[in-house]
Amino acid sequence: GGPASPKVEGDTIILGAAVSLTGKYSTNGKNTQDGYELGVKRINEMGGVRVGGKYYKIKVIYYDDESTPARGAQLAERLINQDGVKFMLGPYSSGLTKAIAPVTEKYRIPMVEGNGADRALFTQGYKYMFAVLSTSDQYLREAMNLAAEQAQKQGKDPKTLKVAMAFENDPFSMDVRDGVLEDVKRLGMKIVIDDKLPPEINDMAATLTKVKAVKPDILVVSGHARGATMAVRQVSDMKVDVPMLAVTHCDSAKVAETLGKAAEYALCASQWDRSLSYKDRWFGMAEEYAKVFEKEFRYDPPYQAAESTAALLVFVDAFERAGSFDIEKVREAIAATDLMTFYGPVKFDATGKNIAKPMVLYQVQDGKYKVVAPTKWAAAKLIHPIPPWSKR
Amino acid sequence: MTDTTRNVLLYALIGLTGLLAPSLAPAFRIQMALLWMMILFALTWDLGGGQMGYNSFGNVLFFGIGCYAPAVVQRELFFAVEGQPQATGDLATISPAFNYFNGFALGLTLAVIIAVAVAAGLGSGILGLRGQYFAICTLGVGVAAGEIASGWDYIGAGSGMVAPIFPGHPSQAALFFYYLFFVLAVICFFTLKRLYASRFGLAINAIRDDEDKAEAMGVHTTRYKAIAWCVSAFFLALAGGAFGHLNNFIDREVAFPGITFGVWMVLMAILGGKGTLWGPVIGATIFHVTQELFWTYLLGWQRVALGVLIVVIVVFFPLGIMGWLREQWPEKFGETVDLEARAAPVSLGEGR
Amino acid sequence: MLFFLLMVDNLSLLFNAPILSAQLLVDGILIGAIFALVAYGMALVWGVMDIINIAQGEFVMLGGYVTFFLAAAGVHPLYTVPAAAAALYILGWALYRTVVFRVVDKDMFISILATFGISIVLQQLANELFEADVRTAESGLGSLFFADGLIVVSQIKVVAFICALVLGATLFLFLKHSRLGRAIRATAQNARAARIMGVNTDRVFATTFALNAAICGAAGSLVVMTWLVHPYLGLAYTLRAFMIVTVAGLGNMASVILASLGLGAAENFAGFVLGTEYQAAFVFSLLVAILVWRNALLSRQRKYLK
Amino acid sequence: MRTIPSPDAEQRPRGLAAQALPEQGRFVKEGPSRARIAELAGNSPLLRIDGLVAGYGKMEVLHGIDLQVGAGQSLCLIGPNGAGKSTVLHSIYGFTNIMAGSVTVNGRDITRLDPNEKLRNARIAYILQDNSVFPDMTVEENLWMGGFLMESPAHAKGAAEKVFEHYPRLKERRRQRAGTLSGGERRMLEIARALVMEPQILLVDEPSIGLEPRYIGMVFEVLEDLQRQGKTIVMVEQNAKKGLQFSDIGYVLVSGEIAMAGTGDDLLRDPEVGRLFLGA
Amino acid sequence: MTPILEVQGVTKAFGGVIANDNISLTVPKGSIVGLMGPNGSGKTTLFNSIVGYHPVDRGSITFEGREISRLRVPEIARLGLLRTFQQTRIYGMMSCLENMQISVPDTRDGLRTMFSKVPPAVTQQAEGLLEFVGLYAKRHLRAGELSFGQRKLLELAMALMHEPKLLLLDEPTAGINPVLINSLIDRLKRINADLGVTLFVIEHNIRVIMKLAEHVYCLTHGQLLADGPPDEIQTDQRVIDAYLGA
Ligand SMILES: Nc1ncnc2c1ncn2[C@@H]1O[C@H](COP(=O)(O)OP(=O)(O)OP(=O)(O)O)[C@@H](O)[C@H]1O
Ligand SMILES: Nc1ncnc2c1ncn2[C@@H]1O[C@H](COP(=O)(O)OP(=O)(O)OP(=O)(O)O)[C@@H](O)[C@H]1O
Ligand SMILES: [Mg+2]
Ligand SMILES: [Mg+2]
Repeated sequence: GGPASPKVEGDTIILGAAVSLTGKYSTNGKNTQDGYELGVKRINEMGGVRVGGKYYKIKVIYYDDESTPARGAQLAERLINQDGVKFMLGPYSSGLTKAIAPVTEKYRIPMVEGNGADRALFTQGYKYMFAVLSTSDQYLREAMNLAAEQAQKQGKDPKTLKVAMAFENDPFSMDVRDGVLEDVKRLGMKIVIDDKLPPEINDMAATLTKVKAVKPDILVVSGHARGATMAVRQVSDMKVDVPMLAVTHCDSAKVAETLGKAAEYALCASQWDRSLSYKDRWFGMAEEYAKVFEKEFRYDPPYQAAESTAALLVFVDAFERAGSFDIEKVREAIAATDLMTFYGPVKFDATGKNIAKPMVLYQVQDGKYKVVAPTKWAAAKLIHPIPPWSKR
Repeated sequence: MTDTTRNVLLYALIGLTGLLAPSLAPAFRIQMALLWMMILFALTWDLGGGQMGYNSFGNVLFFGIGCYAPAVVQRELFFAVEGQPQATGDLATISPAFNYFNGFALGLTLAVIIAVAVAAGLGSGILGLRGQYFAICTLGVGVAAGEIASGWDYIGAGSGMVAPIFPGHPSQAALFFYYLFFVLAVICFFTLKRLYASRFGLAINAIRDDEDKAEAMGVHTTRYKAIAWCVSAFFLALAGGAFGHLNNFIDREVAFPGITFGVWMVLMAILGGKGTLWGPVIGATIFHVTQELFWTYLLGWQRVALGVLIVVIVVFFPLGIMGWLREQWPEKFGETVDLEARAAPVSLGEGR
Repeated sequence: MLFFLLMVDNLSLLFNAPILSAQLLVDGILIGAIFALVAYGMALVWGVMDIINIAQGEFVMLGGYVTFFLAAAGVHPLYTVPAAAAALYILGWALYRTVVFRVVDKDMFISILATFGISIVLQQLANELFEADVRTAESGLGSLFFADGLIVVSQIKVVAFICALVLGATLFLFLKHSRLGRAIRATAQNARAARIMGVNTDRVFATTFALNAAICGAAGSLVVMTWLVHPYLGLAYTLRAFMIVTVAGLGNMASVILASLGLGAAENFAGFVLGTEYQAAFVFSLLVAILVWRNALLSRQRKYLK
Repeated sequence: MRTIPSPDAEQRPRGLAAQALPEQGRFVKEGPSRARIAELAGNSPLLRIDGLVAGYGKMEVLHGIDLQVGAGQSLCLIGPNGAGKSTVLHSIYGFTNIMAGSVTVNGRDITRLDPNEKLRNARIAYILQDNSVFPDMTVEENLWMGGFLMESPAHAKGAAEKVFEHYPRLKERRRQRAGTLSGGERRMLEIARALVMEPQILLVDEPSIGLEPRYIGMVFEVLEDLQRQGKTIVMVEQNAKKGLQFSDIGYVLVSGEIAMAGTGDDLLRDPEVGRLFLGA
Repeated sequence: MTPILEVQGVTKAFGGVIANDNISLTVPKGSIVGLMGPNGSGKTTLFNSIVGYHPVDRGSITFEGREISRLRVPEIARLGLLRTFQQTRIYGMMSCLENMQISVPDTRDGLRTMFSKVPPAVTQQAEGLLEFVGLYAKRHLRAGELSFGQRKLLELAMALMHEPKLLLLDEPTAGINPVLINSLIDRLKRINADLGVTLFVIEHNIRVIMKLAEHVYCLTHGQLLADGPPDEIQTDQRVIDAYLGA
């Protein structure tokens, strides 16, 4: 394999990333790349990373993995072998991360990622992979808790609640499902629908017909940006009445903006929100990050972008603490991270996942994403149950 | 004699390049390994699609079986890493080389057995179909297999599964897989070369040109078709097994890549000139190299460039490169008319 | 295990509430109508030009974007259907004149390759130019309710259905009885002989290809009003059209419609009973089974499918 | 051992289909002069081919063919299989790769005219040697296609009815799919179809292939009738005796070159031609 | 003489058209039998029924005493019953020589023969036959590039290569040069005499059928009109009325 020392050209340290610029994840892949780029720009504007008394600029080499795992793995090989990259940023999605992690692990290349949340990533004994985000099982747990809470408030036993699940059949959503399943078990609820959506699906009519028939109390859906749009749109088209609809990725899918009334009352799981009061020395408050991002890329930063920026910040922090680009030293520094960022606190456990940061849950209210849980951050009150279509 | 010497020289040159390549360009080992895989893809597709006229869109089925089988064997016999949350620890110590290679070899054997059995089983049903019916059926089988794999928990369902990491330095792994693919492709090439030179080759060509006529002439069409299909399955399963272990991560998309590898097989064979032995080899090489270049230099636009390239090539070389060459210099391909020559007098009934 | 339990549940649900079957059937048939449009076009091009157009789905996708952007510019989406058809007609014509005409008399697989190349280019250009975001357009038509609101049919699907039928019938009559239609059919059956009769086959091909693109464009326009559109939408439609045309055969418009509606319904029922994850697997397995079975029946009569 | 003795040249000429016999080659060297060709056409050719070199792809099949036929005349091409007879007709229609030479009708160069314009602009109709019915159309529709260039479909249908009158057998089968016709019935349909447009020049490639004896007679009657109406006919016929009897002019084509030209009767009487080409 | 082929009461209708109506005939082993009749009288249909292209409506067909009316095309072909097509069929993308080589019968096809190279003797014979039909010079050209008549000749040569027990020829001389027809007749007779290949030939060319056949059947409108030795048939008034014309 390539050069023995980390790739530093002049005063620039080079990182590598395979991201999905084309293919089914390309929306979020673009978010990821934008997140990295904003971080790079900001750090470089602020003078760069100070390592061993010298300031270094940062540069990231990108490749397009086309949203396919096999390509992702090959590109990781290429980044490491041909481009001599020694520090990797993660790709978008759990599936791609799963494909790339064995490669970085094999070469002992540290990778900090912000978009692979499947828990299976953290059971492989990987020592060089670190994730700044909450694991995917966390995404909809808050929603399940809310449902139970609300049931109790209305004097109902949470055990009577019926849950309908529709999850895309990919590593990420399957882990979201596992999280929901665990909570369902814990809370004693009943599963009435358990559909797995194939990745290329364009129509959910069959599942939603079933939902109409069995009248669940909660409908949970996860399928990246497309799944979110499809679910919200078709629930409205088919006039499916459910008291609670919880979805992942609806902010990056811009459901509130594009689907208008149809999106109203939907609950959205998010890793991060601009209204949170996290703060760091690079961007300041979350809100300030959001503004810089908007100015640069002309859209609202979804959490996928924030996560990605945060992953870069972890590297920056680790370089500075390690005081060198020695791979092992940097790895150790990353492992010892205890950092507050605009995105939230970052602290890794032995398996490499961030245990310090909670998830948030939005509800679309009046066309805006309002944080409704956890209570600590709540900006609005949850509206529950969702009024039936006949009353809207 | 000169022809043979030229051929021997050519083979020697290619063989030598193949053998030395990994040392000449160590950073490109994986890409070169995949080049051999692409060649193998194109060759096996061409066996059915080009030589026999049975255009399959479902050959990824065998590749997928090949991907999964060794990984499952590894997991069941030696490495309890995948999908078991309790099995953590240092990968280096739980992947002893002996187990790894044993499991791999066993897995490849199993993959081949399953793939060939599936080919034979399916073949008896769908090889009776002709033309587009065959094509759509193979497509259906390929898609269905992918969907089933992604619903089957034993092989990780939608979450996929992880093959054990190669025991040893990554550069050794690259070397190992390089030579594995190299040898596979070479064996595949010579097997097909031999097959095409035999009655088998004539028979599948006849099936391609006019199956009704072949039947009417009493050719055992079903038997030949089944064999061709099984030979494809055999090599694809091996390629799949190697690729699964090279890639480490296996899920539906890796194992049943219908719209990438599945289509590329066809593309490469046609690009080089289907129905010829060298066409797929040339097509695969050109395709793979340009694709890698596009990836490197045309970030984000690489697929557009690829699409344009395909269109341009098809428009200007509709018969593929070999076909084009053949049209330009038919005499070099043995298409000669010798007006002077005469055959020896025939003795009927002595022919065989 | 859970899977089988749920499957049994789903089945009993269907038996206990037959009205659900009605909903599934209606939905399936309405979806099938869109497939029918795309499949017509494919059958037409396939039959006449001996080309399997892999870019079929991309035409649908582009039609969707035409509607999306016009709607974003303030045009009522319903009025954009003809616009989408017209835009795609022009694109189809242009593609024929630049690329397709060179491969039309070649081996079928050459044209598959060429249209595959076109499909990649269109798909990726859409990704670059329109971004990968999932888009929809709101027709504002609302839904129809039957049986006390147990059956909901969104009106746009009904519009799509009617469009499909009308287009299908028009096309059928056009092919059967018009001069150009007869020329198209003649070209399909023996291009050289058609040329001898004075048919300008090149123009016939161009018209056919453009017509197909227009049909797909209209379908795409309906798709974005009913569901959504994104650059990678195409494959699903190409695959289904391919499937339908193979089962239904090339010459017969009526069986294309039937097969499309059947496919729509079958997918919906399979999705309901088996869960969406096995929807495609089921439909494709069914396809294989049907073809093999039909072939086996024919082989007893010393024939095979063709 | 059953050995087939090598037959003597008298009895079985070698390689007859593929190339010229040595004796046939002699003809080629002495091929007819331009003047003779013009003379045969009465020095006022309607259809005229000059120095035509043509073939398929890179392969050259015709090596400089001259052909002239006057208005209302009929010309018959004979020659061994593979000599290039069909290629001559193909070239007139524009189905081959023309490397040199020209085709003119009435002094107008039509070499580069598209095949589909030949019928409209030069009023040439063509009856191909191989199968050319539209198999999935009915017999009736096939005939209507013959009148594709007429102003309206009604015209075409009218013309088709007229043609049906001459072919009762086709009339009986008017609603049958053409693909299910017997070999001879198809041939009849192809001939009938070419007549719908009332062309000025008719190219006919082996009209009698697969026809029963009575119909062969009938086809030649039809052709004669057409000629009487002033149509020009260029024909290829393996049934060389019949062909030459019918034609005003006969050409012998060998290995892509005109070996002999003369009036039909002259050629018929020529003993050499009889031995080498008529199989007498 | 023992019959090699016996057709008994075979009826075949396509919708309304009765193409074969209760036809019975026999082809004795080792003979050359002709079949003639007007266009559309059902000759090709009868051939198709015999070799298994479609099921017959009624009747039985036996080949060497074995009922074959239910067998499928390849099975019948492997019994040694071969046919050529009226609309010529050859393997267009293969060279003429390859067309010949693959026409050697498959009957002794063990795995070994399947994967063995073509024996030189086969090639030699193929070349000889090609020479005979005048295609030797073009043996390395693709068969699809041949002229109409050459294809016809190639198809015939392929059938001869196969050396079947019974060969059905559907208008073998249509479109063939008259000079060559003479030697073809010769060759066919010799094949019949030397190799014992029984021939059953459809022809419109009276000269050919008279020279070739020992016995002739004549069909009209799907029915058997007459049969007998050629000269008898030629003078049979019914045949003259229905077919030959004055
Ligand atoms: N499509 C083709 N591609 C290449 N060569 C061809 C093609 N068609 C015909 N030829 C060659 O051209 C030569 C002349 O063919 P042509 O069809 O004109 O012969 P012909 O005189 O009509 O013979 P026939 O009496 O058999 O019809 C033949 O030797 C043949 O091999
Ligand atoms: N598949 C079919 N469907 C309908 N009618 C058919 C079909 N095949 C043949 N026929 C009809 O059956 C009759 C007999 O046809 P066949 O081909 O056997 O005639 P033939 O004796 O070979 O004539 P020819 O000498 O013209 O080749 C014809 O009238 C034909 O139209
Ligand atoms: Mg000819
Ligand atoms: Mg016939």
